[in-house]
Amino acid sequence: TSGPEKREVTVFAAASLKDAFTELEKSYEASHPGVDVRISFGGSSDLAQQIVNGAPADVFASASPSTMDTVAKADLIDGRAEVFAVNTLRIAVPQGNPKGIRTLADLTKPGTALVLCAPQVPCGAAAKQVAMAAKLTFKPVSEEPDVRSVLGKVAAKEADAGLVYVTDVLSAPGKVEGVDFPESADAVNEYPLALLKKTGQAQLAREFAELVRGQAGRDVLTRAGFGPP
Amino acid sequence: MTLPRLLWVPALLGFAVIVLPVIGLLDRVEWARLPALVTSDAALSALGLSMQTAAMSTLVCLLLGGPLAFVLARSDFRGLRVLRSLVLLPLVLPPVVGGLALLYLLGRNGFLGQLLGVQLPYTTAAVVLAQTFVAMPFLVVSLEGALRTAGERYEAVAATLGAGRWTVLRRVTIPLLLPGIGSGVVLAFARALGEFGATIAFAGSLQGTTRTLPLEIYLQRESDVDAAVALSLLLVVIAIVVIVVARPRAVEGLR
Amino acid sequence: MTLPRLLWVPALLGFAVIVLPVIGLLDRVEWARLPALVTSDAALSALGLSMQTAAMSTLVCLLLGGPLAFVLARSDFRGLRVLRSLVLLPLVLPPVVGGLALLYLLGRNGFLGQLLGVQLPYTTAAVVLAQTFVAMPFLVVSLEGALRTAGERYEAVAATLGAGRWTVLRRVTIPLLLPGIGSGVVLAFARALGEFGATIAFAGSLQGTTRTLPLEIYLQRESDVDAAVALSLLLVVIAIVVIVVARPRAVEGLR
Amino acid sequence: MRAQFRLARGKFTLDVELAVEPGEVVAVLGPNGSGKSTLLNLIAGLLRPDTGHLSLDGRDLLGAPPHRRGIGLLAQEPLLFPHLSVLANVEFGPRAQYRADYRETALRWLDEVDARAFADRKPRQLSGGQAQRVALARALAADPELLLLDEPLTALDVDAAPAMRGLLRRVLRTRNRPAIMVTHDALDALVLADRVIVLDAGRIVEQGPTRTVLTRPRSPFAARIAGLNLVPGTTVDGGIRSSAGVFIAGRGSAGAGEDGVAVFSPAAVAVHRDNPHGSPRNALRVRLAGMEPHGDLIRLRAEDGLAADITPAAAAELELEPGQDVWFVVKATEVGVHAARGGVWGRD
Amino acid sequence: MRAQFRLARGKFTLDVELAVEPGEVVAVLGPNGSGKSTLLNLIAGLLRPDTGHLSLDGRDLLGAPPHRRGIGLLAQEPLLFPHLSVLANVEFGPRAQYRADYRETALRWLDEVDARAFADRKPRQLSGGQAQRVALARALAADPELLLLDEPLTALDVDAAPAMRGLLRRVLRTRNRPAIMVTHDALDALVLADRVIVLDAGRIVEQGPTRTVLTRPRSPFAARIAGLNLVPGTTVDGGIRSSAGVFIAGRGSAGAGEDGVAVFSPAAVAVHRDNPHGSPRNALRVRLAGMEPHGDLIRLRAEDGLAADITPAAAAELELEPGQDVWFVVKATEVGVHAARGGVWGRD
Ligand SMILES: Nc1ncnc2c1ncn2[C@@H]1O[C@H](COP(=O)(O)OP(=O)(O)OP(=O)(O)O)[C@@H](O)[C@H]1O
Ligand SMILES: Nc1ncnc2c1ncn2[C@@H]1O[C@H](COP(=O)(O)OP(=O)(O)OP(=O)(O)O)[C@@H](O)[C@H]1O
Ligand SMILES: [Mg+2]
Ligand SMILES: [Mg+2]
Repeated sequence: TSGPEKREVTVFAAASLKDAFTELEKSYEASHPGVDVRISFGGSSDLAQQIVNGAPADVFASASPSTMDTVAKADLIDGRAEVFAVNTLRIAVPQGNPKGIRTLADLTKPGTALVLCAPQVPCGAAAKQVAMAAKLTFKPVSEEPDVRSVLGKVAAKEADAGLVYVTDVLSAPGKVEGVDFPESADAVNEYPLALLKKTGQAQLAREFAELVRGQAGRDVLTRAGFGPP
Repeated sequence: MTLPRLLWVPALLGFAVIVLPVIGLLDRVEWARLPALVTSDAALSALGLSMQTAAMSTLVCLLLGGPLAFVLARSDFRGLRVLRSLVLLPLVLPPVVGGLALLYLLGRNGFLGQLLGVQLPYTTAAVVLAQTFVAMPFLVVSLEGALRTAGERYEAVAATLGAGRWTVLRRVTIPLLLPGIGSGVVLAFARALGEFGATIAFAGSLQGTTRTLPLEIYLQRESDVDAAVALSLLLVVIAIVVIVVARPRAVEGLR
Repeated sequence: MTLPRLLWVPALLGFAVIVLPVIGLLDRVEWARLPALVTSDAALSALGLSMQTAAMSTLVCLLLGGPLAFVLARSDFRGLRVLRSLVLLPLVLPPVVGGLALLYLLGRNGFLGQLLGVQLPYTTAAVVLAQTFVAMPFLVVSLEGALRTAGERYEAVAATLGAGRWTVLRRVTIPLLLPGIGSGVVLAFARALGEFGATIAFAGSLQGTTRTLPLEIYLQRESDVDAAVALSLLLVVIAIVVIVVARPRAVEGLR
Repeated sequence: MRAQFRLARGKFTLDVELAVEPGEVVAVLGPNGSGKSTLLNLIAGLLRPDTGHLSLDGRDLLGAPPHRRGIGLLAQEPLLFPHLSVLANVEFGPRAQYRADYRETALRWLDEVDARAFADRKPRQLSGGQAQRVALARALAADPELLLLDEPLTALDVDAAPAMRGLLRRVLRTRNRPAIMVTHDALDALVLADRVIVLDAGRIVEQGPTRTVLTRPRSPFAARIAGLNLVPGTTVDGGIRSSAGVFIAGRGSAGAGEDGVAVFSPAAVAVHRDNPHGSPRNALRVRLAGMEPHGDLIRLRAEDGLAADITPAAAAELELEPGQDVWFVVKATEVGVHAARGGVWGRD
Repeated sequence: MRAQFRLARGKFTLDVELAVEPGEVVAVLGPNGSGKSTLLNLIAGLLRPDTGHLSLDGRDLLGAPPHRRGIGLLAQEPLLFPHLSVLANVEFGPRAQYRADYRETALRWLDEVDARAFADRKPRQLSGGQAQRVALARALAADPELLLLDEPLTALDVDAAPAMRGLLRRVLRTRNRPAIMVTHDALDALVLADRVIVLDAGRIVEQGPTRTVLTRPRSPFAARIAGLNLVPGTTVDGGIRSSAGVFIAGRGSAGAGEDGVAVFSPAAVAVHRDNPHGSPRNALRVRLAGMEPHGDLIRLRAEDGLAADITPAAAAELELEPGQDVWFVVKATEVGVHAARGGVWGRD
């Protein structure tokens, strides 16, 4: 084939970054004509497994430091991973907040169907942390393996409340409302980003990372609900 | 009738596609940790729940899906083709969406949920229902195929001997169909046992009540991939054993 | 042979279990947004990829799984029962673990991956392979059941007319088995079309290359559950149409 | 039973009307493809007519499903249930009708068809003739109101065929319930049936009492299958005494004192102008009523209805003409003496 | 073909050894369950013997799969492929053997069995007899080295059976390849076979040239199925001229000038001390060689081998004794004249 060589940057990103990174992809491609950004979204641990097993990724944006560690241990990271965003917990309640939940303690009221993440996953670990900080014992009706399942239950009004991330609450306008609580500061979920070794596109990858970390990235991420590192 | 010898080439290839990855998996298992992993509280409770619910839902599939297959294969009315296609719905619906659908229907705000007034989500019954929903088409479709292949000559003979419809069903149709029923039950049981998406969306995940083995595996994977792999192997072994033991020779058919 | 009338009760119940939730789903769809959603770039590209890969992997299933079913149903050697059970492995393995198994086998560090020296993961071929892995048992098991039900009398007749094994296969066995093959293909196609876990684990989720419709639906769910539901309905409609159109009347068998 | 059916199947159309009285046995004859099996399937309810009606003992049956009709069908193929043992196959009917004595009933019928030795076998372990006998036992054990038999004696060997024919005769007589039997063999009709119906191309071309149809067939097909001399009477030792008091020597299995019939082919009748006094036991003095060509033969018909077929050369040599008295000579070995359906024979 | 098989199936054991010469047609007779179908299945390769061997034209076949044997089998059931049209069923054999003219071949055989009208039908749209004819056409169209026929003429009506018998005769003669045919009918053996094998309980109890077995059966079963008078010779108009030059009047379909045989039952032979000069065309002067009881009859045997069965009463009245000259009288209408397997008849 003729024409200029088609260049690609492959980004592996946590599924929760989907909207933000899709927007960043567009602006990157606008400023880099002839470059195609390909993003594979998925669960952070899946992505880490794939990278360890040879996935051709240039950039990895994970939703948890522990999955980034998996990749780091395999000695695949070029330089260091850096946190580029954080996500904090928020109480999600169905639209109109039928049970009138105002504080974290309200979640322990009898008759309140509470749904949490399981402690094995980051959002569950965070929930456990805030509970400890607030000296509360939650009695969830279900411990979901991912945060979207929690949100799904609340959005379907099948749960009276759930602990999810700020970004999740923003993604379901008109279905769930968020209730802030001060203890959320005790459990901040960090999103690290790393460049990977042995990529043919180190320069392009670096420029994408800079875009994410820079002001444009900041704006997009903030709109999606992420906090600054 | 012996088989064309060349047929063994694709057959072995097909077998390799199925078995090689699993062997690759075996290679990764940390055997030393295995005993502790599979005897953990969480694993055992998940395993027990899985067996119980999968057996239940297979039974429900058989009791409801069996008759459905008969109706689809043996009756003749307008719209039968459409009906037959609708049965495939759960097959193509992403399981999570299927679970959501169940939630919308039977949740406390759902149409039927309000009508019946029972709280189904977050209960073991919900797990069974979710599994039934996804597994039923497997039983129906494979049984229907077998019914069509078998034809109905013997049923006609039985009727002329004075056998009522139930007697014909019980003593002629079903025995002649055993191989097909066996296949259908195996498929449905396996699908129910492996069910994840619909369960999580409809029934949630609480240890001892709704957290089946696939859910436990999914969770484990977040923190420890190797543990998850080991647990899956447990699931596989158990399933195979159950199927081999529960599939009586009779099901292998009349040759 | 008419059916016992009472059989309609469980049949209708079974049908309700399958169809009611989907109707509940229809109720929730925001029809106004549907056209835009369904015609979005991402949705269309995912849909195209899904159709293509599901068709491919169904074909592979047929070409490899068909012969495998024959061998399992028609040969007789020690260890056949074990082989038959092993075929069920992908059925019970959680799909994500199945994907991991493929990754371990064919990834850069995998045994076969190093041997073959090709980069399979993250290509469309990987999607096809993942789908084939999960869908194959459906074809094999339902075809095997049909083979057993059909017996081999006509094959013997064909042989005495001088027909070689291939001719017998092509002109007698396969035509007589069409209903069973039809069921098997439908099950395999549906399973491939709905495949999610193994694909995301093995092939990743790159738009246009490996992001099939179920993966797109999963992603959509991250930002907008309702959009995901709408997309699933698209998937369902497409699948049903494909199956209804592609299942010729011949497959419905000789009555 | 009264039935009237019209059914089009492709180019073939069946259009028949028939009645079978209680206790009557009707034989259906006809060429291949004339609609005999179709007719039985319609009566049994395995096929639905385009139009028609069907009643048995006054009950209207056309809407009834097969198992409610009380009609049993022994089909042209044995179709034994492959998953059941021979015994279970024969038990099937009585069990389906919740009869407590199904085991004894089945064993009795297996004995009757001489198949008890196979009781524990699976059908695929039987030979063709054995399977046919078991199928017969199964049909009889179900003991239906109306029994339909589609070529029940095919595939049987020279010993089994007469044995099964004898069994059927006994059964049909003692049951005193109607039956319809399809056959290609005039002997079956003769021994078993009161009345014969001849089908051709889906229509009844001839029907009447067995004796009339077999002796004076009007349709070409019946003529080819039959055309026999029948002399009814009472069986005596070594032959039969006709109603007119004439003794006819013959051979057969009928016991003495039964209603019976002597059967011999017109071709077996030798014609003499004088009594030849040879080995033949039967020399009957008759008056010639007519002579007509019969294929490439001449059929001589006597005033009492007996017929003799001789070659034209023989006819010429004997200078025969109607009104003449001649001797009809038949060897006893050529005369079959069969017990015939009692009473009914007197009808025509 | 030479074959030797031993096969135990449950309580039944088949243990036979047989040879069929090129071009020879062998009829297998025997009671139900005697192992006839089992034998054919073994030869065709659908069953494997416990021990044995099989060769055809010197090729060892026991290890060969059925389709490599060049052996065709018309089984006891028609088993037409249900998914193929009648024409495609008959084309199946020629196509499987990659013959280019499969269409013409199939149509020709359909014509031969008078089934061309059904060419486009599916087997389920055929009557029993029609299906049997199509199955015969299918088996013949495959044109195997060795043809095995398991009761090929069952389910046929009175017109079709002789027509198919005639067809088989023509085919088997022109093919000049061996064939083995199972039948329950002596006439089939007579018309079609050079040699007869009688099976009983899995063993060959009798075998020999058709004429010998049918006229002088040694096994009880063969005696019951046959026991005929056969006079070989050359067919002439209206009968046959025996090798001894005697004309015997008879009826049949054979043209003049063929090798043929006149067949009549001993029961049809009347015995007179003087020539009776009646209608019977055939009066043969013979010298009595012996008298023996035959069932409840007396069988008279003449020095030239002809037999007559008469009742003891007749024998007593005629005061017969060996050495005496008597007239054996048979009506021409009782004598069947059949073309017989040419040449081979002279063998015994
Ligand atoms: N499904 C069908 N479609 C069209 N024609 C059919 C169908 N079934 C049967 N026929 C035709 O109907 C006619 C009657 O068939 P039937 O089986 O009743 O004949 P039969 O008298 O029993 O003959 P046989 O003596 O050969 O058993 C035949 O000519 C047959 O070809
Ligand atoms: N699979 C089997 N297992 C045990 N016995 C069998 C099996 N198949 C056949 N037999 C027995 O073998 C014997 C021979 O059967 P075969 O079918 O060869 O008889 P046949 O001579 O063809 O009889 P027919 O005239 O009734 O067709 C029979 O007694 C039968 O019961
Ligand atoms: Mg018929
Ligand atoms: Mg046989």
